[in-house]
Amino acid sequence: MGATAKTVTATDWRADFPALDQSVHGQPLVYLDSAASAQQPAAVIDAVASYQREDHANVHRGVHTLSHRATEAYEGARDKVRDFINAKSRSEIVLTSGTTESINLVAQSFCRPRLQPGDKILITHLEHHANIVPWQLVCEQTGAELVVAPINERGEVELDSLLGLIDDRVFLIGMAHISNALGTVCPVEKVIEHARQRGIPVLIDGAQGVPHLDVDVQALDCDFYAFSGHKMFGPTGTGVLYGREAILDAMPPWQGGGDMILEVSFDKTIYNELPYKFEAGTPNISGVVGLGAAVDYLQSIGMQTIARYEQKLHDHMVARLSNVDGMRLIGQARRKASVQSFLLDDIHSHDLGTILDHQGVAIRTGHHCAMPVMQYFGVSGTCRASLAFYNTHDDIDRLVAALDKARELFA
Amino acid sequence: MGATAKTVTATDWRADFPALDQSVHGQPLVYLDSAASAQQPAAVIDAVASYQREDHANVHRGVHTLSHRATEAYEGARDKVRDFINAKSRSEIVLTSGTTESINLVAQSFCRPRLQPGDKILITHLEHHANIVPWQLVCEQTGAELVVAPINERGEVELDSLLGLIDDRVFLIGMAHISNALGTVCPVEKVIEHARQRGIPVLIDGAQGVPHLDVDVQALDCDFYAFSGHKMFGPTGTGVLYGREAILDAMPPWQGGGDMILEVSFDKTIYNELPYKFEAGTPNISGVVGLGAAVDYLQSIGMQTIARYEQKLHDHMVARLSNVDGMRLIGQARRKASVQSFLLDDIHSHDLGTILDHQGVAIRTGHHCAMPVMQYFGVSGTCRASLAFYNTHDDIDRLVAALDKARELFA
Amino acid sequence: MSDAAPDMQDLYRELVIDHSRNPRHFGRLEDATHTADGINPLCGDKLRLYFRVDASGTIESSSFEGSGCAISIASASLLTEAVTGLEVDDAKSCSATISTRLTTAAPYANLDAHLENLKALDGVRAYPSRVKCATLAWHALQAALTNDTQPATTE
Amino acid sequence: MSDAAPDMQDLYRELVIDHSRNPRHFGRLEDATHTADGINPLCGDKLRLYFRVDASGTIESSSFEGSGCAISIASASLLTEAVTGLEVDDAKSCSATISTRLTTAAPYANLDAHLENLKALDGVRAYPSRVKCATLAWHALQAALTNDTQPATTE
Ligand SMILES: Cc1ncc(COP(=O)(O)O)c(C=O)c1O
Ligand SMILES: Cc1ncc(COP(=O)(O)O)c(C=O)c1O
Repeated sequence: MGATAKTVTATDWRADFPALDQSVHGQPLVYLDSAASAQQPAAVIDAVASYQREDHANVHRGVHTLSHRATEAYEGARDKVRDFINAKSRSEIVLTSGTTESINLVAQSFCRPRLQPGDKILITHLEHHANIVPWQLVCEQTGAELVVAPINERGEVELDSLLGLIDDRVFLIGMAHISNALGTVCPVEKVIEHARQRGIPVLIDGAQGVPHLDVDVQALDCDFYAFSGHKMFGPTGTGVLYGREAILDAMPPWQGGGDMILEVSFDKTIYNELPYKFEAGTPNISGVVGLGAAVDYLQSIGMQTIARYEQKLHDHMVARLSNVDGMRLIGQARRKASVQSFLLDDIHSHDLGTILDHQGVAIRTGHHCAMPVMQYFGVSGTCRASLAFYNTHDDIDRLVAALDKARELFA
Repeated sequence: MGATAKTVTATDWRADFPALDQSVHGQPLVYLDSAASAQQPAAVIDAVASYQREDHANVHRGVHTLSHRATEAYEGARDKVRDFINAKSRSEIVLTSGTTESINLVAQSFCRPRLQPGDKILITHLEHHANIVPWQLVCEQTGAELVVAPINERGEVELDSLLGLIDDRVFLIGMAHISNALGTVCPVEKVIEHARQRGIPVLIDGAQGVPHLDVDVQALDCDFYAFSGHKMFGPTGTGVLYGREAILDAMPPWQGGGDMILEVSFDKTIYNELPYKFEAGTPNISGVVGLGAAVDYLQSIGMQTIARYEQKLHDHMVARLSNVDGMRLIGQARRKASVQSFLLDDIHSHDLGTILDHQGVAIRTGHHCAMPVMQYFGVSGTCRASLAFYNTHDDIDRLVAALDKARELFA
Repeated sequence: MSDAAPDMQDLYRELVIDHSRNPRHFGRLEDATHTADGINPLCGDKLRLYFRVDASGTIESSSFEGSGCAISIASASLLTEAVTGLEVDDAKSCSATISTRLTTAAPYANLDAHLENLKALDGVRAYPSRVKCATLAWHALQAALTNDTQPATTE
Repeated sequence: MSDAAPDMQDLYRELVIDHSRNPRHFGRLEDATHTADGINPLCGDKLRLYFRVDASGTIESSSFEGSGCAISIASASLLTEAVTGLEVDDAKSCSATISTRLTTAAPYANLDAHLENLKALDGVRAYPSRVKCATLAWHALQAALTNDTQPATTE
């Protein structure tokens, strides 16, 4: 933060995003819902369309020109993703349909065949449902137990409590890099360090990490890192599971079908090598091409520049919101990024969402797929404003003005 | 066929597909690889791009305008798909990432919890790997047995043999509507009729059915019907599992995550109703919007018109190919559609593919993800020309001329 | 924002705000003969409706409990006022009337006197994403009176 | 098609067609000391290479069996001719030389006399989707001589 970030401006970046250039209910759109799904720069939209207009065919199995081009584009995007998160090898980049599939894949292929009754999966209280329900399902299937590390009233994971819950029965730890409901940046480095010492694999739910931080999976030293294309300015229906090669290698396949096999007969089927073993069927080729374009776009700005700019904007948003009368901020972690949940007076979040929308301000309301967080704070839902680097100070002004209007209406 | 089809011409349709309007190696492209993946009409490409430029947000949980528009677009596409295959209810349309996921979903959610050692899954010898490997996996997991109905030298499923294999231990029958490797139109109606009488559920792999036939799942009376968006002129990363409502209702969820739940707590999670129970996480929204546009486009022509036109073109292709010296046709079923596999002299399919590509003719070569078919015919692979309604008589002439050139080269 | 305000006030009419702040017949009805839950996963609205129907098929009393947005609470509150005293069949057709009124673009029909207050909900028509909030209680009414055991949802 | 034909003949040179039709050293080598499989899932090529290396580290004899396209068979056949009589280390560096030659755009370097015939494969450079066919045997050679137990694949 500080001096260097002052010179950075979002104005140019904003112009790269066609969807931001529109009016809603007669007001210029203020999009504060990127944590749910981010908008795409024209570079991504155009990459997908021109792939489709010029280069599309099925990948991997074709000798003709289009098939070759499609394969190069698809596999080229994998290389870009590898570089983006600094994985050691392209074999470690499994392309999925999203964070949700990535986590289910680990639960079913890595955990299910190995979990014994009494084994434990350790998560935290602030997880997204995508990092809860897959573990509930596999626990039910195997007799393992889901153990939940507590959070505190600031919305922070209690590190000591979490570490205290680690024992020999803990089979895997799953935790968010950044909480989508609270914005908390979780102490993943420390958790991974302790877990590594005890030989316990760690999965990081990076759905909210990758769009906002400069993620380096080798530096993190995690075993799995899961994220979604659509939250990092790429297409829906794309996602990534990074997995340490030795671990992926030892896992049975996830789905069966074309491309994940070397040889099929009714007696015996030989699976393909990594990462193809986990990519059954025709992949989301055009989506992955868009994901590659999103990586190019982000790298052209630089994730560190993005993180610096966003941190400043986030702190400004929090400061402005704190000064709104009747404001209750939910999530006040000391390390926090991009997201602020709140409630205003006794106005239901859903009503507030409608009133803001009417002024062109798009926020998300409800449980944010993190019901246990809502239960912890004793609310049925919150309003959530979430930022990307295309947001500006002006967006924050508009948010605050819209909140003032809402108070008038419900006064 | 016959008189009515004579008046139909593909010329106008062809112009709807931007990718077909290009040269490859200096020759106008002849795309004969639609069975692997079809090209998209501009209407689909543009629908995806303009969704992304104007309407994108996450679906289902948002009150703001873009989220509402995105939800309408996504759920509207589901309604179009329902109408397209004439399902009774939109609850029966589960949106997946493709045929492969659809079949894996049935194997894991419907079969895996119920299969007992000694139970049988009955498939045929002409299936695509997507309709083989998921069953091999679930058989391994449960001790069930995979039983395979034979084909004959024309590439037809032997109906009597198949029916003879049905006994009380058969838990489910899975079979292709149309074989992607051989073009065989399978006797699904008769199989379903027999199976229904014995109360055995039937899954139809419709990946090659939906693009070429007027499919009516209620008339077929099957229990599951699986297909892919990218083979029906829509985006990759989209697919459909049609399932009879009562059956889907009784199945446990497939993946865990957001949207597939009504309520999550660490003690107890309540799943959402159909079809959302099976759609965990952020779906491929832009892809599904494109799928909806593909349905609109196909319906604007009419599947019966398409089927009639294609049948004529197919028969013409087969006739022309039969007259090429050194030709061995593989797949000569009496009911056949859209696809012809072949070998020429002793030229390896891969070499032939390259030589044709060099003349602008795109065919697929290899095992077509149907290795057991290759084993049956004693070949390592075939050349496959596959048609869509955008192909023309001229394309067939170009194919045949290119084959003649290939013979010269290898003479 | 000057042109935005009037519309908003059409959605959040005084009667709606009043019923949402001071819901009528709020609480559990101990001797209910019919009950049903309504869940709106979109915004987390959860309602439980109670009805006591007497031997002749008249709704003697109604109540509800739960939590939700202003629109869903006001709608449930208005509902309990409107249907108490009605025959079961009339209450059901009243549910159909209101659902149609809120979900179609047809011109507003006249409403019987005892339903007059429900016009306060008309504003939601202009807010497609909020229609489900207004209809939730009415779906649950339908479910309760047909003794449907599944919770009604608006998805 | 007149401009297409010459290129094609550059890929399918006479020597390539000859070696693909009449592969040299085809068949199993009974007393092999080193062996490896090569699989190209793209086109279904499957090769098994055999080498007998004597005590001094010289490749006494080589053979291969399997099936594949003209390019992969010709490449394997040419390989067996080229490496028989070489030291193991020289054969490995020969594998590196050829792989580099076929997969990069760098100007063609001169080749030692015993590798001269391998120029016949140069045409694949212009066919990126076929490069893997030409390099498959060379990957397998590398695997065989380093006693790698996994089949080499080109994916
Ligand atoms: C008959 C058949 N079944 C299944 C599939 C698998 O479809 P997808 O790869 O789109 O999942 C295909 C296509 O490759 C097919 O042709
Ligand atoms: C922290 C977190 N984890 C997981 C997910 C699930 O991602 P997706 O819906 O893209 O699979 C999300 C987004 O909704 C998220 O914010």
